[in-house]
Amino acid sequence: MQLEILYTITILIGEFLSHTIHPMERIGIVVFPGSNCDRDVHRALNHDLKIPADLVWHANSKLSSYDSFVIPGGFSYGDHLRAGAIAAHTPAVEELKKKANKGRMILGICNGFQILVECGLLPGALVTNKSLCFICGWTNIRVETNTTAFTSLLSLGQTIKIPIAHGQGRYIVDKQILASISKKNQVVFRYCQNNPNGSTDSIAAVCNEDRNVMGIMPHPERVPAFGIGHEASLIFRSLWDHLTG
Amino acid sequence: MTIENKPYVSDPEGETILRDLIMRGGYANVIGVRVAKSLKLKVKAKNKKIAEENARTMCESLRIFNPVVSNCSITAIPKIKPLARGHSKTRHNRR
Amino acid sequence: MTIENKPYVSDPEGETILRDLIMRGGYANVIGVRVAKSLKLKVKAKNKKIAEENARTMCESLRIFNPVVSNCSITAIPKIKPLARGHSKTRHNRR
Amino acid sequence: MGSPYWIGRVTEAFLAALTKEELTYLSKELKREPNRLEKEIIAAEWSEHCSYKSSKKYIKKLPNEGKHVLIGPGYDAGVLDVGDGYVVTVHIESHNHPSAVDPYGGSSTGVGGVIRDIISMGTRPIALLDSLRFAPISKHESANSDSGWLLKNVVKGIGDYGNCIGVPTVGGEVEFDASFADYCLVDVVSIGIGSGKSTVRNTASWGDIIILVGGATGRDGINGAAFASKKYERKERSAVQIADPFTEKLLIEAILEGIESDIIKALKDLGGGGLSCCLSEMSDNLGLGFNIELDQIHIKESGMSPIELMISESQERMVVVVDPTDAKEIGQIFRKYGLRFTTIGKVENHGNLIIKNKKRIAAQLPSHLVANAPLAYRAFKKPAYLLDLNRRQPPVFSPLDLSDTLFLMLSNPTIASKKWIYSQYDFEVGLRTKLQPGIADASVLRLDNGKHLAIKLDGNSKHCYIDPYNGTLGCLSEACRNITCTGATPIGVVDHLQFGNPENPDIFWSFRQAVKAVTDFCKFAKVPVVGGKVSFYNETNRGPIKPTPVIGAIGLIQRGRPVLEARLKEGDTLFVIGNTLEELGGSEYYEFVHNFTGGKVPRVDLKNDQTNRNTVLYLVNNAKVSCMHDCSKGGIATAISEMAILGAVGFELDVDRIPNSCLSLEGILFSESHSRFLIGTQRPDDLENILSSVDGLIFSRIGKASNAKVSFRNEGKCIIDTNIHELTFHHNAIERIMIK
Ligand SMILES: Nc1ncnc2c1ncn2[C@@H]1O[C@H](COP(=O)(O)OP(=O)(O)O)[C@@H](O)[C@H]1O
Ligand SMILES: [Mg+2]
Repeated sequence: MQLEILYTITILIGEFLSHTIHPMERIGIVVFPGSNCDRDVHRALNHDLKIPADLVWHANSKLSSYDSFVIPGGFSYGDHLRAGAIAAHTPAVEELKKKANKGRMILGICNGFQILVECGLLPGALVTNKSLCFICGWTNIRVETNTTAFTSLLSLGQTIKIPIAHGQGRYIVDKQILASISKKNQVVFRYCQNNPNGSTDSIAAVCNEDRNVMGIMPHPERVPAFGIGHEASLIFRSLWDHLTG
Repeated sequence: MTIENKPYVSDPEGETILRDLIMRGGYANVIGVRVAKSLKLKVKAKNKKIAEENARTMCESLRIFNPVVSNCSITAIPKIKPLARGHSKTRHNRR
Repeated sequence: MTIENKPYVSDPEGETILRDLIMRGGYANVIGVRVAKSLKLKVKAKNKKIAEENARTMCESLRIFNPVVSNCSITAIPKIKPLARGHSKTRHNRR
Repeated sequence: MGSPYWIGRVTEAFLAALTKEELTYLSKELKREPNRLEKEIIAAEWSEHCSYKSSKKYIKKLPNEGKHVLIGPGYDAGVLDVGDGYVVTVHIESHNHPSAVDPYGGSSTGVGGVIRDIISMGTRPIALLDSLRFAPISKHESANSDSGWLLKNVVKGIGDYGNCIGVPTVGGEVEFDASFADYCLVDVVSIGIGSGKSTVRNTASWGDIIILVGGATGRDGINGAAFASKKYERKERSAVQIADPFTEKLLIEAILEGIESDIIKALKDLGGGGLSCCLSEMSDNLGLGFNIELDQIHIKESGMSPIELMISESQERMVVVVDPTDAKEIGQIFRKYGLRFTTIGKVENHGNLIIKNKKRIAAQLPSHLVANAPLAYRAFKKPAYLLDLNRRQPPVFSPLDLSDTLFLMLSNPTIASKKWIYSQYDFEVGLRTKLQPGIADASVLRLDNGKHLAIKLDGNSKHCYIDPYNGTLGCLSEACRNITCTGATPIGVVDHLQFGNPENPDIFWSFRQAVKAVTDFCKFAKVPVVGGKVSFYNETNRGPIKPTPVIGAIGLIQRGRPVLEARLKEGDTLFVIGNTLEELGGSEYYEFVHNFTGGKVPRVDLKNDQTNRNTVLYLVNNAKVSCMHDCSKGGIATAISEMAILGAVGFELDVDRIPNSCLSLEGILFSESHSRFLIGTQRPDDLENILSSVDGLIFSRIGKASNAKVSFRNEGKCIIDTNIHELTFHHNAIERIMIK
């Protein structure tokens, strides 16, 4: 009984928030056919971190009323052709590109990272892991820059624990691009201790030149919001801090 | 249409096949393996050249291959083999 | 060496590429897509025929493809093209 | 490797599946000769796979009532009430034959099938578990020996499917045994969650429309059900099923959206036997008739005959029944997800399954007749091999170095770490995985009401071969023990009974023994059977597989109660509960180390088993312990090493303090007696007091965890002297075999 009341209250508060907060101040979680971490991100943001966010189907016209986005993990369009390749050609991604050019914030996680790379918002490519196997487990990543809106609450050089789960997570860039993104400080996280997928220079996350779009292979939505291992959730908190000033 | 990693991108699958299967199987005359993905498209077009051009434009505009890591080569084969879909006669084809 | 699902075996990947990418991209002249995997082997052999035969035995004994599901076609191209690795010039080759 | 084993002949026509008696019965019931299409429909539904004609009589008698059971066996999935308005659904399926021919396609379509059973109940799939059996993967051969090739591709198939649809594979088990040469067993369990309201009521009325949704119908998998019901013959085409997890994922979301909108009245997945089985069972269950038009079905290949349409086993399809006024809304949902669908017919009051093709009636059969195959009587007798085995005395083995033996046991792929397997599965998607694979005896999931669900699969074909009854009893005991270790109370089990040809009296005898064991255990422990599956005809040219019942135990952990791991901690004092007997028959020690089959298998004393489990549950619930592990394959020496490897901590163990009635040191270390638990605690005196107060409980304080050294002492001598790094190295054997 008590629990039910609690749920009802939570739902009421949720509804209250969704009515009082303008979509501009909410995060849109873009759902493609085959996305499968969308509900997890939704839960982590709304329930654990109390950051207002909505699931938005990619073909829904409401998408354009949001100003900041998370593209969740999963297998959009079944990962056919290449992970992220087909989603990158949808009108929804065209819309996101426009928003990105206006400086809006976009965070791509796992498959979201793959989509951002495929649509050209981020440099490089993500290909099949060096081991040829899907890998799931926890790994350590190091903060390479905290001058992004996604890492402002983390300290430079800090190592955090975070889950990974991907089959095509090997980040590839050629020498020129690598030199350029290193120079412009666009590498946001690197795997440390071991490189689970064979990424160039152990890169786990990159951002664009304007630093408003970031792609990350590991899954920050899978860590607890409090207690041991919560550090990765500071990625979302940093973003929210930035959005709410 | 064959999509293949650029030379600077290593090909772990090809390497594994070479090392674990072929070399261990004793096939010493095989000295290199590269894995690629091919797409067989069935395209309506006036001639081979147009078909290839069509395919190439499509390939580039839809980014059928990722130019950062892959090359793509295209060859049209005029009507040599009908695509399986909807061709029940090919049904018992084994090879 | 091209490994492809048998004609009667469906190819969900090809279907998705056709439906969600190519057709939506407005390329109406493409009417079918099948996805296959190719292996480029660099083989030392006296002639084309021997090379092809070698490759076929190897392919079968090492189970490089599962004959229950896939067909495999093998063509040897005598020295026509060096293996891509390390040859950046082949990049725009259309054959 | 020899000649590739898949090159076999294409065997006799599908019709052969109906026996003469069945045909006679059919004509008598119909009062006419059935036509060809009717015969094919009936043959599909009356196959062993769909009709359970050999086993139904026995399965029906399994205890299936309990306070948590809302829907027991007989539906697509069992439904358990977990309180606060939530239900959990469970189902188990195998895909053995297809996986043996095409391990990648076979295992992945197996996952797809069992997931659709969960959707059929209107619940969202939240977890998968897999139970796998192969011939030994040897250390010396490459990973591409037959069984290595099967293992690699089965794991990839399960991973690719589950990962793509976003359902975590949270646990499982693997056994290697030579009886699975050229073959494999691939069992998958799926779990779903829903609210009591949302589960589909499965009612319909006259005029409702019937919609087929999902993948297009093609010629794939034609004859699949008959294939699984006939001895394993290498048919070509029939075995090949291409999985399409992307379509399945869309199907999950679309169906659940339909259920949320409360417009789906009845719902069923298409599995073995295709439309024939689905439509006949559905109309029979609803007590209504179906008029079906075949012309409209969306197809993959042109020119498909009515027979092919009716028996095609194309994957990722479901049938839904909606009120005509909701047709538009359901269409919108399917269109949103880009799913293809067609209205294939109408619900009628006549009780028949009427199939029309091009406006003409092609088949007309009473649904009840189709859906209820005449049962088959199967003869049974105790197999001769058992008499032989029972007589066989274990030889006296020359003593081996005990450290080396322990290393060998730990590197035995049946016992070794399964990390190479589960790290290819996304075991965390969905945010419910409380205990991930590898760190405890069972997998534990978070439920939406604050409770936790524990689940584990167990099987032991070596025990069941030597003694089908006691072997099966052991599987039940082990599965329940495993979930108890995490702090869960068993609320139900699923059983999957896998055997050879049931027409062979020897095999049918073993089957009956297994059923008896399930009945006895469940009655005594008051744990209901909530679902299951029977798979017969698991044979190759080498003969039948060993009898292999696989048991899945499901348990509930109440809100606020501890959830326990098996990880040993620095400073823990070690206790054992339960007696160790000289029960080495079918043990990994006999079979793997000495290559000997025979002897007495462990027996379960149901009363002790229960006492020990209840005691352990009390300890976990009251936070008296820091870790818990059950003792099974590989015995005490293995179990304690596993705890230490997990905790990365060494230990000292006094072997002479282990309560036992063994004749040998090896017996104490490696016997697989049931009902035993290993416990680590930081409060040894407290624990000792509690344990002493339990009537008739056998237990002992046997050692302590500290630093990195590992030593087993007996009568003042150190009989095994090693360290945790060495144990860990040997335990990683599968990785070394599979990754070159
Ligand atoms: N096929 C598999 N898939 C996923 N997880 C597995 C598989 N096999 C074993 N595991 C996991 O590895 C761990 C050890 O399994 P097992 O050896 O069966 O346990 P036990 O020692 O209790 O018999 C468990 O967490 C189990 O869930
Ligand atoms: Mg166990």
